[in-house]
Amino acid sequence: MSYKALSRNQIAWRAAQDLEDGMVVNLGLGMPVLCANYRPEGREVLLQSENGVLGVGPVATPEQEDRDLTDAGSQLITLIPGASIFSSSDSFAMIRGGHIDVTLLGGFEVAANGDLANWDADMPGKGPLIGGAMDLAVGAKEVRIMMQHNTRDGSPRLLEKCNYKLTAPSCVTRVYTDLAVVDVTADGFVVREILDGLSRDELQAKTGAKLTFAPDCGVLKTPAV
Amino acid sequence: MSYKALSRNQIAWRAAQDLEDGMVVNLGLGMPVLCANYRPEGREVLLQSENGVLGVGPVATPEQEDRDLTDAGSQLITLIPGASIFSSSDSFAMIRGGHIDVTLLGGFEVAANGDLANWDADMPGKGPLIGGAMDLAVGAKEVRIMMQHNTRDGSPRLLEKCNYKLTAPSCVTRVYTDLAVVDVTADGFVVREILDGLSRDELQAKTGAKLTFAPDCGVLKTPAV
Amino acid sequence: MIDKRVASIDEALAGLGDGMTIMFGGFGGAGVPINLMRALPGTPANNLTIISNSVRFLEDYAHALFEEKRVRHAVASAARSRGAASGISEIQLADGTLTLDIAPQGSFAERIRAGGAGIPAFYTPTGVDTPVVEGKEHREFNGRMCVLETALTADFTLMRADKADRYGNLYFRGTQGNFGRDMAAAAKCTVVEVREIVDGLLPQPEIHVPGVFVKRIIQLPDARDA
Amino acid sequence: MIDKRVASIDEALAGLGDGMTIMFGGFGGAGVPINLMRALPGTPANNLTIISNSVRFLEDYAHALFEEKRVRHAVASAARSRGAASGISEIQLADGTLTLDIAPQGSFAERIRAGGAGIPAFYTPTGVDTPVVEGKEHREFNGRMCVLETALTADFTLMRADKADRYGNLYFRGTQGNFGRDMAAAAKCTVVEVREIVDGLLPQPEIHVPGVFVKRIIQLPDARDA
Repeated sequence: MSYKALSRNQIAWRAAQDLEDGMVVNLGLGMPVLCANYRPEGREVLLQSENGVLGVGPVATPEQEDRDLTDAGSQLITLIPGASIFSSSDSFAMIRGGHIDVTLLGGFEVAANGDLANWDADMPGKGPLIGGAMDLAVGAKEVRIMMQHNTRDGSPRLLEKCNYKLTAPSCVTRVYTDLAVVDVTADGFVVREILDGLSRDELQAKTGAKLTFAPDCGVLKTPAV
Repeated sequence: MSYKALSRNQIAWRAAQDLEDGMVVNLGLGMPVLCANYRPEGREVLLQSENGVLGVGPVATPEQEDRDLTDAGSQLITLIPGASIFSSSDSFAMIRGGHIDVTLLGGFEVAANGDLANWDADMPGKGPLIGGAMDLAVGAKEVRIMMQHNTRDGSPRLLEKCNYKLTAPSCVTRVYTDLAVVDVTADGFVVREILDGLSRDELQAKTGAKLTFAPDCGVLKTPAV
Repeated sequence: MIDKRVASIDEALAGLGDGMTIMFGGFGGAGVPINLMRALPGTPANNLTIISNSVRFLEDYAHALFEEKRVRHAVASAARSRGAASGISEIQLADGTLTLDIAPQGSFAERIRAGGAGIPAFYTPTGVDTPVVEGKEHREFNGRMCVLETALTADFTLMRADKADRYGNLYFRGTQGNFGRDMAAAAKCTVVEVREIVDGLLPQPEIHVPGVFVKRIIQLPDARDA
Repeated sequence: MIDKRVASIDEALAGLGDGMTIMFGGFGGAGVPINLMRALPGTPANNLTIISNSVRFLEDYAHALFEEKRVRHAVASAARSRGAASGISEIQLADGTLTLDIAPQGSFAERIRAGGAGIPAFYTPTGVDTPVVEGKEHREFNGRMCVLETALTADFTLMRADKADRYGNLYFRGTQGNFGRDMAAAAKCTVVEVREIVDGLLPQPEIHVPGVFVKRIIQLPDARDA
């Protein structure tokens, strides 16, 4: 059998399906912000941005662009009705204080105990960049990670123990990759969904820690997005 | 010689004369709030109230009364143009953070080293009331006290050491009484102004700590207020 | 759809039970949730901890809670009843029915902000050399002695605002915000009585408290008019 | 009469000198004091500590400060230059010309708020088990390990807002407020460039930062238009 790994947009679509009506969600830079485009119809999901916005709307069209209204990724944004604006310290009070239901973040590595590494990839000659990742990883009620299952050279990113410097310990609850949806449980990684055409053994071979497969392990959808 | 001690309004008038143009001032309950009525013409003195107002205006007339706009003494107030409103935590951040130039507070006792006691008079059967006094005493750049020179039974309130529980240590810079204006200096109490008709010996006799008289010690004014 | 509106006081206070901690907004009559306070004695709530800048508000509007000895602990910056005679909370403080954590008002407000902000503790210079911080950990920073104060959180916050929308966004008139702004974030279940629940959603410049901090809103007339 | 208006950038930056600490507001292009940053190399300021969420802003708008090795220490949550190659601040970090206190963005923001609020230090769970809090004091609260973070203050804050009045009251458009709101209170001399200094005084609902925190305001066009 053969398989086709999910695109970035397909991973974003999948992650977005788990955002429930009424949730307050912070989307990290990169793949996570794509989720905003795939929120299921009929659900009100409020997007928080750590520079001080609750209720981020679609990216601004050229006519709507306002250079004084941005998100944490410096995109020019719009506000939805009911949106509010506040200071950085108030924004992180909201994050650290446990008021964000879910944060979706990019990841370099996730360990079987939920450890997350997503801030420092040891790029030679480049300075460190933490941003809001550590506060989000510590403060959000759920931390869900979106990343390629493997690095460009094929090394696993789901590991027994992270190699890179940690962002926060034991925080990740779910990982969306281009191959699977994997929960982090007290018993380690549990696969909830796997790509059609990819065998369990193949997925295990691409993973750096033991995988358990949920009794109701399903097929990872591949929507045309 | 005979003398007539200042009225509460006269003490307030005297204290108000020392409020300079541009100062941000917090007025405590009781005598201090009377100072608002005697701010010298032509000076802009901004009044802060610890329930979250900067720019407190005159007490509301019956037509202006708004039960949702009060000061820390629960008086119904007005706002001056340029006034702002904020939360209690922000208000005390302003106070504790050293952004208030002067606080004028009532006092039970002041010691020669600047210790202040003004919150707990050990009233039998009555519970404690701290309010904002401790934060103001610690946070304002200058703490000035307004009080009768003596208790009803004639005991001194300016002392070597406070008898009542302290509000804050070494914080008072000046005391306005019905008999004198007294600075607290590194050398203890220094009298700046004394009531006409009251001798230095008489004032010392009414005081529980050694008084020094400033070389330019003047006459305490008795305006018709 | 996000809809935090509730139709009855029973619904607004549902879940309020034994051993809980409740915060109360309000200062000087502004932002005091009088309707909700009056309804408290009718709930099964017992063995309560109350966090209110002044204990007196509770005496004024929920006197039966004291009569029935249902308040066991208070955190406040003021615990003085009206008038020269002892009030019921003062009597209960004296006889040990009620215990008290008295704090300078700024430390009180900051402890609540910390509770909502995920800050478990902070140092402040306020209170040093006074009996109110006796037994608290002391530590010097930059030559100034400070004390360690810990965060306050609650099961419920009860407060009043002027307007709200179905998201729970709040708008305050005048000085209604005071302690409530921070208390909204510090409780698991924040219930807000408002003069008006608006149609649609509040415009951004009018939102003083983002709805994320609020669980239930109820439209109730100003109890001071009654 | 209170009048915080100044007419020239020289006047706005007067007193900025050797060994000082400067905070910079701004995030994602909003609230960045580009005009004031560009003028910094022309002041005698040397041996500087900069407090800015991203060091890159300073590279973008005051590059000469790095070329002339006038920045010795930075506090930031991001110290990554544009592009794949090393930027000048990255080179100076590597060779020790520049030292860095890197903090999670929430701890960075809270340290600034604490600085303006008279809170010398606080505990936070953020950063525990990561190298960025190595050497910091650890302590458990309610079963959760936390680290002690200390307040940040400065000699100057430079920031941009949309409108101001002669009292120094500030109004922000959109997300201009970000770090500036707290930085205004954390510096001895806060200088704000604004699009418009209004006639008269700002109405209360438009005041996002009370003037008490601001020392100087200067009307300057949006440097992004240049």
